[in-house]
Amino acid sequence: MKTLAEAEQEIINDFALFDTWDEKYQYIIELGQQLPPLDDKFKNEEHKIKGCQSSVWLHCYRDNSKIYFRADSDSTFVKGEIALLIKVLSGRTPDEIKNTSLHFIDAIGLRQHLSMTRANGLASMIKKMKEYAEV
Amino acid sequence: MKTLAEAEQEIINDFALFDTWDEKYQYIIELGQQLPPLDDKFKNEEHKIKGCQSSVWLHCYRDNSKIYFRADSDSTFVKGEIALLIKVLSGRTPDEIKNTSLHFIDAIGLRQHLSMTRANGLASMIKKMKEYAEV
Amino acid sequence: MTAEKVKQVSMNSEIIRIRNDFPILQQNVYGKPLIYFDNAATSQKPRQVLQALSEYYSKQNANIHRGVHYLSQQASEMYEQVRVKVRDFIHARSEHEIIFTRGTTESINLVAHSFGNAFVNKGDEIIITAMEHHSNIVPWQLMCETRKAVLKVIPINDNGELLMESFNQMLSERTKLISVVHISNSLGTINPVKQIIEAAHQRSIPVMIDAAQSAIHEEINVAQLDCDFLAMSSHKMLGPTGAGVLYGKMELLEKMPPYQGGGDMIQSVSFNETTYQNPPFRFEAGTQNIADVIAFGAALDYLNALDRKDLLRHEQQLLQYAAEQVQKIDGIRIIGTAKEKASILSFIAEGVNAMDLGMYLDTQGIAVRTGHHCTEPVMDFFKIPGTIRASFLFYNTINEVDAFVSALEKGITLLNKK
Amino acid sequence: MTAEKVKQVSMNSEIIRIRNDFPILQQNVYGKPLIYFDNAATSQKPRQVLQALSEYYSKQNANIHRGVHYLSQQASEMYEQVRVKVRDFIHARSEHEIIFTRGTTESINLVAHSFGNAFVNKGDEIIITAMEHHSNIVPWQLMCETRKAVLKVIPINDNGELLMESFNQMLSERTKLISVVHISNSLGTINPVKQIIEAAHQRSIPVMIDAAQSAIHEEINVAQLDCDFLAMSSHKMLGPTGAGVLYGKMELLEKMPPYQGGGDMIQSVSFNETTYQNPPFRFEAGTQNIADVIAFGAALDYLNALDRKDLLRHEQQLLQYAAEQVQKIDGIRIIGTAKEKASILSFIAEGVNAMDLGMYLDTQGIAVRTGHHCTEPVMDFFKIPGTIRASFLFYNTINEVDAFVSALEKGITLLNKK
Ligand SMILES: Cc1ncc(COP(=O)(O)O)c(C=O)c1O
Ligand SMILES: Cc1ncc(COP(=O)(O)O)c(C=O)c1O
Repeated sequence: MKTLAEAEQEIINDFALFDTWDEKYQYIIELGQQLPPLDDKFKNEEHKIKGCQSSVWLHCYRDNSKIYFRADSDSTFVKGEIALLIKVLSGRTPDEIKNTSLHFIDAIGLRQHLSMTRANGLASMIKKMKEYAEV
Repeated sequence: MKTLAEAEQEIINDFALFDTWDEKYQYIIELGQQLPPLDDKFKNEEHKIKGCQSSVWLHCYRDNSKIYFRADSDSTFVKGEIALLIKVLSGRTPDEIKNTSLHFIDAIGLRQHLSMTRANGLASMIKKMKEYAEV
Repeated sequence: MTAEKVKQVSMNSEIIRIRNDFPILQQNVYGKPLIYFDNAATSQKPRQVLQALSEYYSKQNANIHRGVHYLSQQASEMYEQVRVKVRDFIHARSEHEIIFTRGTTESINLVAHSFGNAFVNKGDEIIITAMEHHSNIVPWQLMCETRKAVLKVIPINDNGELLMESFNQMLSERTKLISVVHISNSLGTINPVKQIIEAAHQRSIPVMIDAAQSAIHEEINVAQLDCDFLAMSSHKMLGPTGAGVLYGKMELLEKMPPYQGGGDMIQSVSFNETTYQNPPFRFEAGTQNIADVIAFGAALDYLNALDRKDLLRHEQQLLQYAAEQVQKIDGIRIIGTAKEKASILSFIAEGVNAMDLGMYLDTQGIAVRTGHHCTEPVMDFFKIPGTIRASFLFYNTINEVDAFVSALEKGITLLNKK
Repeated sequence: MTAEKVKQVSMNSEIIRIRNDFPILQQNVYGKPLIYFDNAATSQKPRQVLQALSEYYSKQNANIHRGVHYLSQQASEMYEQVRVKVRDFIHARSEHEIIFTRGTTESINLVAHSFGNAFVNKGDEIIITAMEHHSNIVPWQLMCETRKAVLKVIPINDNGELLMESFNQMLSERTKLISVVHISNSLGTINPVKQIIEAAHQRSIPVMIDAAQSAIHEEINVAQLDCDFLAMSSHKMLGPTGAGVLYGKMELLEKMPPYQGGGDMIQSVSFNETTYQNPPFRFEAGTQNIADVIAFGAALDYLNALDRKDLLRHEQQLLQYAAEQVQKIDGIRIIGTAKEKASILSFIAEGVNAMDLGMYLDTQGIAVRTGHHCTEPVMDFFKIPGTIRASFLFYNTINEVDAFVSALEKGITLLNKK
């Protein structure tokens, strides 16, 4: 498995192929469409992160002192974001998760779109993931 | 005695001699300094018109179906304004007072200074004078 | 050319002329011409408004009302002149019935607080509708909690129209105030406010109108409507953010206690007794948003110089054309199909998340709004999480609608791929 | 040239450079160069602030926080960036402790209302001072009336300084909040707020600071002061009218109920139950004054780029020089002679009406303020109807003070003629 830094770099390289927001958007939608579905039993209030315009269900679990994430959303775009976060964060140690600044979000030039903190749940999602790593 | 219209015209002519606000101001101050003092017995709460920055004591009386005004203020400038109003309004019939629009105030080009409605009591003073004519 | 055609062409050239006054409409977004269909959220501003702001700050800026110096007198005069302009714009009897606020939200909060304190007691009722903006819900909820009053809600039908029968049954001696949105920001419905006011006045119940949306589209005539309060926002009617209006009938305003305390709203302050100014000043505490009120005046001048009836017709054409075209797309359902509608088009696309589609439109330089539009109860009624809303103003064009519809089709196809 | 002299000369050229940024200062009034000494009422604005306004309206204008389109995202980002700028400007821990309001008056009303509802009960006490601006008196009077609490007032001495002993004796378990002006707008007194806060905190009493005047002159450090609330106005610190700040400690803000209800401050609205956002959003209902907040950010940038310590020294020189010169004039009495004073000079001239003299200065193009300056209790204390107030900001010059003093002499002579 790639390191966290390698995973981030790979995403950055992928996005470097696209010039426009249009292309990046379509790529994220594709990632979203490909995200493996979350087991229905996790799609409940307990696992829900409410954004203003979309909902995310996040399931975190530990295995062998690594942390794994699975998630789903009613928005395909948010599912694309989830796919990116899972690529970078899932299967890492708690320390790795706690310490990363997720600089790829800035580096792929989508900060303004991905960080609409109050419109979609990305920020809350990252917060939840980091909290899980703290426990 | 001059008619109301003549009195207004005279004031307009007087002010036509001055180009600047500076000169007009000084002339009004002079008028204020020359205003005959109001009998102290009228300087009480009953006769007071409170502006935000100066007080006016207004005494109205009727004689022979004409209305007369006497007034005083703690501001010399306001006394100058009073002098102008008395020149135009004092000794007139109730109808004359009710019907005049006091167009001289605009015509002498001092509207902005004389109509600081909330700073000095000019507007309230005119209102009171007109009210007295209504009774 | 037919007369109709001539009219259309001259309308087009009028729209082009108007568009030239709006610097932002000349902009590209992601290299594509901006198509701004988010007018119900906020309108764009003509350069005349921007100039009014710059001019004011470059030539008159001063604090108002008590200053004896030139700048302060100029500024006071300009500020008070806008009160007169607003009076004329909404046909109020007196400029003293015009209170400047931050916007519709604050106007409603002011009434909820001050009217509530003066007139609302335990068990009294306030009536609103099921299609209110949160700004015409939450202030009443807060007030009803404090005053132990009850909030009643006029229900709507599947077209997004008020059930007037229910409304009529709701009226009683306990009803203390009715507050109704004139044009719904999420459905576009134009409510029969005149009828509501007449019914209410038969029982001497005052009515407040939320004119946040209507003030830019319709001619507002408070004398004819005979409404008791009316609220609007400068930013939705070509003016700057941070300014708004509360109109209130003097008979009511006079009886209402102050809302905020501070400079300028007092007659006299002492630690024993403080007395307040008459309306409107009683309700304008502290330094007002002088510059924006003055620039709002420039927006009113701009609106007054237009042929608003013609422009309204143009907006209605945009609405009808857009509705027709959008409905041709598979799976699209329009939310809000009232008979009387303003140029606001809300819809959902089956199986497609509204935000995803809104973002796709954004990639094409098209600005629409998605979500609940601050009317969650409307979404709950229609059992949907939100809609996509395209809201048109007179500076929009049929060509823009075409571009929008074609982007919509592409977006839906893309998002439906699984 | 001595080092001192060199410094002075370079200061002068710095002032000239700064003055060039303020379009209004280039103006003539009645054919005379404007001398603007009414800075305590409102400051003038540099062109950078006007540009920020025009730019915003020409390039980004949109409603914020929920929009998925380009303009809305730009506008939201810019708006929220100013929150961060304010955080840094006043050294707050978190930008979530920064609430945007219309200005100081609204900030104080917000605290009076929400803190009052959360924490103040019958018989509780609120402490203010005898030198407060009406905006820091009336909100507490209104709140004390509603909550049946008692308003206590720290007295002042003949220099216009707080009687700290009285203050210390006033503190008790009943004290729920202390609200104190940092710099008096009518006396110029700089209050020992740090000392007040320390004394209050020993009894766990929160303290609110009215920084309306101080924010432009002093460096505000809420971390060091450890104040619990702080209010300021954009328009007094080079920014536009209609914007202001409330700083509050998160521990307190979290416990306070909303002030106004409306869009954007809610988590979820239904007719059964409405829930609210966390601070700061809970306290920002409806469309905010987006453009002016962004332009306020430009004002902060402008201030940050200056050497404020040097400029403060310059202001102090203006104050001292003006006080010296004015006192040489027969019959002039300075009101407000505290040891610690900001560049605000209030005085009366014996036998001369303050407004008359202010108007005379106006004829000479000199803008000062006359009257009670929204501090009637101060005037009552000194048994005077009002003062003439010249308030200096760093863009003022010694030459302007000279012109002012000489006009003052002429005006007094003219008005003393009988
Ligand atoms: C000390 C003080 N407090 C409060 C205020 C009120 O500020 P604003 O009018 O900007 O709300 C002012 C200014 O007028 C002031 O000088
Ligand atoms: C119908 C309606 N009412 C009230 C509001 C609130 O207006 P503002 O946010 O300008 O205070 C809006 C706009 O957002 C609206 O559309």
